[in-house]
Amino acid sequence: METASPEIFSSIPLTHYILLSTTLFVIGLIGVMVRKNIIIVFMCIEIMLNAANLMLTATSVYYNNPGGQIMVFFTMTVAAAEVAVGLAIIVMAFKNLNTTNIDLFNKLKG
Amino acid sequence: MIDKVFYFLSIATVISATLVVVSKHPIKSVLFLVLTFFLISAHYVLLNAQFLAMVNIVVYAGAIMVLFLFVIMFLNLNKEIEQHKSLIPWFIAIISGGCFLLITMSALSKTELISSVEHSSSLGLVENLGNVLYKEYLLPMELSAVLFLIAMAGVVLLSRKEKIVDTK
Amino acid sequence: MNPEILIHLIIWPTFIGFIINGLFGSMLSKTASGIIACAGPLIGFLATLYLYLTNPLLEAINYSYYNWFSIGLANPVNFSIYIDHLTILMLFIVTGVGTLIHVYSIGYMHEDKGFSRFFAYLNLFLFSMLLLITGSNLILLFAGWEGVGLCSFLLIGFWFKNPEYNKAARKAFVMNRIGDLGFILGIFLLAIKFNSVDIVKIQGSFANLSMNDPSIILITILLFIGVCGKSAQIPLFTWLPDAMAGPTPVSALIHAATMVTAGIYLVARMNILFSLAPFTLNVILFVGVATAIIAATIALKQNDIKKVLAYSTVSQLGYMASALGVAAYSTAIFHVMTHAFFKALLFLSAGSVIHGLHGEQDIKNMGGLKKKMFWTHLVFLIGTLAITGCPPFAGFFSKDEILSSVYSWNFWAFVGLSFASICTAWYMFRLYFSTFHGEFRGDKHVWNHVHESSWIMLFPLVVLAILSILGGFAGMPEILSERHFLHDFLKYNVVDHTHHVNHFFEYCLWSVTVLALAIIVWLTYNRYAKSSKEKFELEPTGFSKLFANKYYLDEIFANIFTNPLKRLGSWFKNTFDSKVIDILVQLPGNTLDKASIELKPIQSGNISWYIISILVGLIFFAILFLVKL
Amino acid sequence: MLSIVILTIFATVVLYLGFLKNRNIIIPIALFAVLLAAYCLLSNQNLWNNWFMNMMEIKDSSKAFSLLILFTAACIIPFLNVFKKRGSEELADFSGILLYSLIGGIMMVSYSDLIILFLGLEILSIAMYILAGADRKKISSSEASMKYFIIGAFASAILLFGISLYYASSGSFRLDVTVVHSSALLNLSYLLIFCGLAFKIALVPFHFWAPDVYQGTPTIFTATMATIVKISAFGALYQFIRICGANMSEWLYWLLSFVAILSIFLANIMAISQHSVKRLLAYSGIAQAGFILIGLLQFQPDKTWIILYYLVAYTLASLACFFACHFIEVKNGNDDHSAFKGLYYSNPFLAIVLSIALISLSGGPLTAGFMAKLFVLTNAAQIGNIALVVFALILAVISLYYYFRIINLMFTRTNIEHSWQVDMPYKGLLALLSIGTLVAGIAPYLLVNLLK
Amino acid sequence: MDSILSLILFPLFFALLIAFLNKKYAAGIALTGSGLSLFYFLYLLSGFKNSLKVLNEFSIPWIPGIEAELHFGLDSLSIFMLLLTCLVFPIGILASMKYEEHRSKSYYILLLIGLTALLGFFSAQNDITFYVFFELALIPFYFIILMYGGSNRKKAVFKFLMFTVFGSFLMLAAIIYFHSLTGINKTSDWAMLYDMEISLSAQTWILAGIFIAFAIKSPLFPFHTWQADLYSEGDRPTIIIIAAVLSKMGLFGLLRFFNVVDDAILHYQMPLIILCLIGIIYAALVAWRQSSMSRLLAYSSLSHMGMIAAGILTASISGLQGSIFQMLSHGIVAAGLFFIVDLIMFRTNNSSIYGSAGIASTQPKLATYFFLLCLASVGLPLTSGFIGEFDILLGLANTNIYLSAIAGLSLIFGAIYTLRFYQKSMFGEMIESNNEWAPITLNEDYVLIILVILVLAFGFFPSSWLDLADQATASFVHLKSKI
Repeated sequence: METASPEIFSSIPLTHYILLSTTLFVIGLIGVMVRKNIIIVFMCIEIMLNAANLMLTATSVYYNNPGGQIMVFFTMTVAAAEVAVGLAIIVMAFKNLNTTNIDLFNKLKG
Repeated sequence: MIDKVFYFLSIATVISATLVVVSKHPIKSVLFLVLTFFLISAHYVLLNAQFLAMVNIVVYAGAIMVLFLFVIMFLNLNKEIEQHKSLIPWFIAIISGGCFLLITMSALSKTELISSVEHSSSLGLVENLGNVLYKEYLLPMELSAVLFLIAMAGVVLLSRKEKIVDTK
Repeated sequence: MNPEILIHLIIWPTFIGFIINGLFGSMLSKTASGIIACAGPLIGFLATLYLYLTNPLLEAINYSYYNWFSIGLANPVNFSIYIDHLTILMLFIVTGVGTLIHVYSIGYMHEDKGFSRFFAYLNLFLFSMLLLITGSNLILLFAGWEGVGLCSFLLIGFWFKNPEYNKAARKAFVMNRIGDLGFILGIFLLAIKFNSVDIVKIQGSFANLSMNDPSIILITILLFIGVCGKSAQIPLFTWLPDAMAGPTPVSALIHAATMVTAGIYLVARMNILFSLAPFTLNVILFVGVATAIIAATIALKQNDIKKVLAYSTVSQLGYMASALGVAAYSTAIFHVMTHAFFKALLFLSAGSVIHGLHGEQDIKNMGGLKKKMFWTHLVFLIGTLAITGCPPFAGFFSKDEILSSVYSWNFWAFVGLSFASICTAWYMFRLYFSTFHGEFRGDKHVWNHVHESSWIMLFPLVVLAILSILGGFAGMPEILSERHFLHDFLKYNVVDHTHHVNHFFEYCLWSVTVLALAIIVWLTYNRYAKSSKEKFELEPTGFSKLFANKYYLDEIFANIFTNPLKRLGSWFKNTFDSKVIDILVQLPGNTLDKASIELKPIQSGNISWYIISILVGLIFFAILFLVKL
Repeated sequence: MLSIVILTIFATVVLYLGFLKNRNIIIPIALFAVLLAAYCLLSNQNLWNNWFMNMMEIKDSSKAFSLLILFTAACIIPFLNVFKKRGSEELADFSGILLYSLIGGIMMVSYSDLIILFLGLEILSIAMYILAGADRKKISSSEASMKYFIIGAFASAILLFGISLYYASSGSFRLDVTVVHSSALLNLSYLLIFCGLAFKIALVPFHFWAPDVYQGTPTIFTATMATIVKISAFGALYQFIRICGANMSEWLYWLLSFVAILSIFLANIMAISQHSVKRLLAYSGIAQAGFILIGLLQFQPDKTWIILYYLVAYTLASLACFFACHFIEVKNGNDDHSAFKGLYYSNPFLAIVLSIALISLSGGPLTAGFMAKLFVLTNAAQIGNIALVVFALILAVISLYYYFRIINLMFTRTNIEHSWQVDMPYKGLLALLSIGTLVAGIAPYLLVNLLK
Repeated sequence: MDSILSLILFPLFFALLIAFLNKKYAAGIALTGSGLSLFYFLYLLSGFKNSLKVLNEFSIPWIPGIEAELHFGLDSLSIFMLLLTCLVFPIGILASMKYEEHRSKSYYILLLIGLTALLGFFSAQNDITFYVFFELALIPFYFIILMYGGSNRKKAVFKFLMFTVFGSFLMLAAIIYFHSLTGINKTSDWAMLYDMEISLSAQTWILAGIFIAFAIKSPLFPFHTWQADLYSEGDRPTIIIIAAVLSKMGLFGLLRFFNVVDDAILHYQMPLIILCLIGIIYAALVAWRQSSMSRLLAYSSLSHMGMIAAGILTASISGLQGSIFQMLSHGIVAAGLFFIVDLIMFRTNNSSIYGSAGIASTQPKLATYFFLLCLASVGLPLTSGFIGEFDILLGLANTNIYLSAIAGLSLIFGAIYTLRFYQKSMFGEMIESNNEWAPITLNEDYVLIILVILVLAFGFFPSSWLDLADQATASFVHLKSKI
């Protein structure tokens, strides 16, 4: 198997990865805030999770510590479970309200 | 060379993720999201974390996104196109997102990260990770089973038709 | 007999009478309760007499019952009785006149439903008065002082179904209380300055005080405020005429014998203190003279028989105060005594008239009563002569003494008092003539039922008449007698500061008095003896109007004090309390209420908004954190 | 570990029991499981504890938190009875999910590795997302579920990002890792992790979901959210501060005090105008959480019992409130506070129980709530935070306003008063909660010695 | 058996009894319970020695963390209020018995709990016990009025609650602050607290906290607006107790904390006293214009409370002694007056002072009792009201004669409104509907006789009680003068 280039450690500092994942995270954040379609909002949350995953993996590799990658594994587990349950909830809510527009889920307020 | 690859991938990822957010059509969003996942997997590869790269594609792009697509189709949302009536949420979101980015950057700039001494190239391989996972991380591994049990039972519960049985 | 037993006998019979009549009055027959009530003052009188006779030199007696309470940690205030010459004299007056009035009341109140209640009040009144006189410390004195005020409240409002009477009763009590406040403040200052409230002790510690010490002036002024209230001096005298609402014996008791003279007694009691403050004495003189004049002028135009007498009382009290003001304390006490006799006589005989006329008090409905009520007429005449200072009746001597003392102190005060004296003569004879002479102006029907009072009412009148004739000889002026009995009697307790006046002045004064009286009698006889009813109903004009309306003093007080305070109270109640304070203290609550409702939109139910809020909060924290770090 | 295993096994068994037609055995078995687990914890069963691999540690404090969670669950499980009418499958599902969620709670209070925290939190949260939507036909329930889920997932993402930052700056997921110096990034990660937990606790400004979700969720699960989730999250925060407290910058403490005061303030104000009692209780819970946070502020190992005591007091009172609410809802169909009108005259028992609970929440004397507040505030004052104490107390006055408004309503006569009763076992349970509140308030030594 | 705890728990025992027995015995048991408490207290009192020591003590460790004890005991300050409490409760219960059919068991249970709370409060020997019982006393009365009050009770009682709790939370803050200052991790009894050295600025803060708390509870101007509403809307028998006993809690607290904050009191003496004086005059003027009996008495009470508070703030021996005595006296008088108001309103169903006009002619006994109580209220010598007021005014005069003069205005205004009240409600022409007045019952007669005898007895023979008050003041250290 091709060995990972030590090159990447020398040419790209970990900071870059952290920045990249932060950027992705922020994009996800923005998406969560502005999008109205629940499914897309949910997808944006997935982006956020992936951003964290990316940081974990990069850090794990840079630190030569497998924990980060294991964590990513669990994150995916969690994400899968969340998606399953989340989509079930979305479907249920859709059945009741017949919409996925996030703005219309505002019966409970005040 | 590799740094150029990194930058290319990074920019592509960011653009792709941005497109997820800005696309008006849900299907487009899903597709861009899949693209994003692929690009992230590429990053993993770059980082020599092949196992994760695989899992990422299989789980996310493969399973999760299919679920999403399925639900969109199931709920017949592919026609539904959002109307962006107001720019104010965008404004607030971008400002606060930018702030968050800045904060992380400045925190980062004040921090000296640990510099690791040596890098093992086999770190991200299945064998290695499997060892760690089943030895050191056995507990969370098992407990994640509980998580799935809950998710399973929950999904079954939520999608079951509600029926009323007379109390005895 | 042991003096302690005598002291018990002086003080407590009235109290026992009060208890018996108060608690069991409804079970007693009228005779029984009358006897029980009369027994109280009578026993007191006899005991006093016995005490005096067995003990003519009379060393002061101080008998302590028990420790009432203590001021601060160390100064006990005892429930203790102190008897000296001044006290003895007052005891004689109070119990003696009191007994007579009690006896008289049996007749006067015989028809009243509240007979036993009335006697209970009377007894309580006398008890308080005795406490006032005999209290060895200022606080016990104050207890009696307030007690008589209370009883006057009860007695004035005796017929409590009438709201006007109730109002008069309340007015009396409140006016008195104004004075009491001054009094009690004076007591405080004394207590703080001398660390004691015992009268003897305080008087003993004056030695090292200088004249016109500011604190002494303050104390005496405060005490004098008390005197003003109790002895009806300007400006606190308006309650007294209103107090005529009560049954007539009450008026006699309150005005003549006892309550109103309490103030005079107080100053005489504290004479050493007052002598140390010439400034206060001048104030007292001024107030006294003013009171004498104003009350006398008002009395000129009153048509109610009791009101005339009431104003005359105020006027006489002005005399007494003037005497105090010139440091002629024993003279004042002398006038207290004679005044007690003739004023009680006048009131009781007026009562007899009212009784005979079945409650009629207005002189415009009287006239010619001489024919039907000879004895009453006679004693009334004696009283009139006594009060107007006709020699040799009692009033002549005391009044003369006051006038000459004042003359030696301040000429203008003397002039004022002389003027008041003339007025006194005028209104008294006006009253006398229009009541007993001429034709009856009232209803014929009433005339047929006019009757002389029963012997039980006349007996006290006669006794008082005798006293009014003879009482003055207790204090004959120098030119007639070497020995001034009363002054000698009081000299152990009262230190006068009078100057002797020359005899020529005395003679002049007497002759002028007699002359003036004669003129006035002639004038008033012509004017009032045959006056018609219409004359009394004439609308007064000019000064007369001023007099008839009592200088508008009631209105002035009402407009300066009562009404503004009432309005203030109403404003506090209706506006300040419920609008300002309540709203102010409820402001936080209401603000929160409002805030709660106003803030509801932030919980808009919108998920995006929630997430934005969370993020904004997070970023806010993070920015703080970065700035801080 | 044994208790976790027991819970897992029994939860799975209960899920399968749903296939049986006998609905009556599910709840007893679930209850038995909880009690058994509690017993195992209590009797220091160390069997299989080596499986923890240092990722979890059952210390005294975490044991106490876990026991509290189990106790709460034991109180709640009997109330699942209301779902009996929906058939045994659903009943089994609810019971099973509830039991599973307890595992998440126990993980959260005894983790020493952030992976466990994350997993535990997710187990608990996902269970709650599902339970919030238990009334599937009801719009409110599904909306609640939806809101909880979206915001919860968002918070999880933030927590995860925080964890990854923690990892990035310390190189480990362990809490007790020795960090050479406290770096900015580390502190940022603390902040993010705190936010993630604060969301679960529902502290201002991460509280927005709470009123909406509490209102929409079936009352029994609202009770679960208000108690078990809060206890777990506080346990997690406690664990976090206990181990990492030394590394935190001073500033974070100020932040915590600020959040605490802000929570008490805003929640109390918002609660005033609420008509839905569950919603009101949500705000009340937020305010109470502010107080607990004050207790957490200055961590001293020997003062753990203060937080525990507060949590116990809060749990007892708020369980009683939610249960009362539950009965009212069953009876009247809604939880609007007008439904409480005249309760004393129709059901005095419930009214008294609810009154005691509300008085305890408001910090009335001789109730657990008072002692709890006293402990927290004296502790804060001893550290020198007197301003905080004064603020907290003044703000607590506001809470009287809405607690006693309910009491006022309950004791107002109405024209129609049909007397009704709470069934016997529930009556006993409610009485137990009230007595617990009173005993803990009158003789705090008993409970404190227990907690110590 | 001689421990004060048995006295405190005594009513609770009877409350339990009521809970388990039939409703028709409830009032009787409550009366017996409270009456026996009175006798039991008198028994304890008979063993009370004049000393600075706390007697009949009871203490157990109570609150961990701050190591507070639950500590009760009799001392010379507490017995005044304990006597009042034990005395007033039977009266309140007697008054309530005429409404018996409208009172359920809970009423009497709550009353007895209230009795326990008050006994605990007045005999509390450290600040935490004091505070807990201070708050606890609120709760039973809150519920009683909530359930049995007049038509507007909800608002009134809510106001009462919010005010009081606001104050007591401030007090709690002050207590917590105080403990954090002393640094020691132990709450000790009053005597030890009094020895603490606290800086003036700290004392100021503590004073601010407790003064507001007590000013609300008493109440004092301007924190009084809950009072009139409560008194006019509350359940009248309970109001007897509230007016007589609960209104003393704040002043009692001020006395209890006096030594802790004495420097601050001396420092801020003037403004505080002036506030009290404003309250005295203000309340008197408002009382003058009231036409509702309960409201009138409420404002009269406010005026008196201002006077007592001013007496305490003079920090002089006579001021304190007078205040302590006046608390007892006013308690008795207020109980009597509210008792009379209750029995009048029970018969006329009219809260106006004009509602019973002219009744004196058919009810002379009632009129007499009423009058004597009024006299005590206006502070006539030889009634109990005089001694306290005299001492307070003397204390004020010792501080500043002008203050005394202003406070003394209440003698005048007090006479005005009290006599107006008396005359309007008793005198005048009889209202026709009152012709069929039920005469006062034997119970009412006894109660009023006892109260009147007490009023007179305390007026004629106050000295032994004043000695006790001296004892209480003797423990206050920083007194400037000997008067």
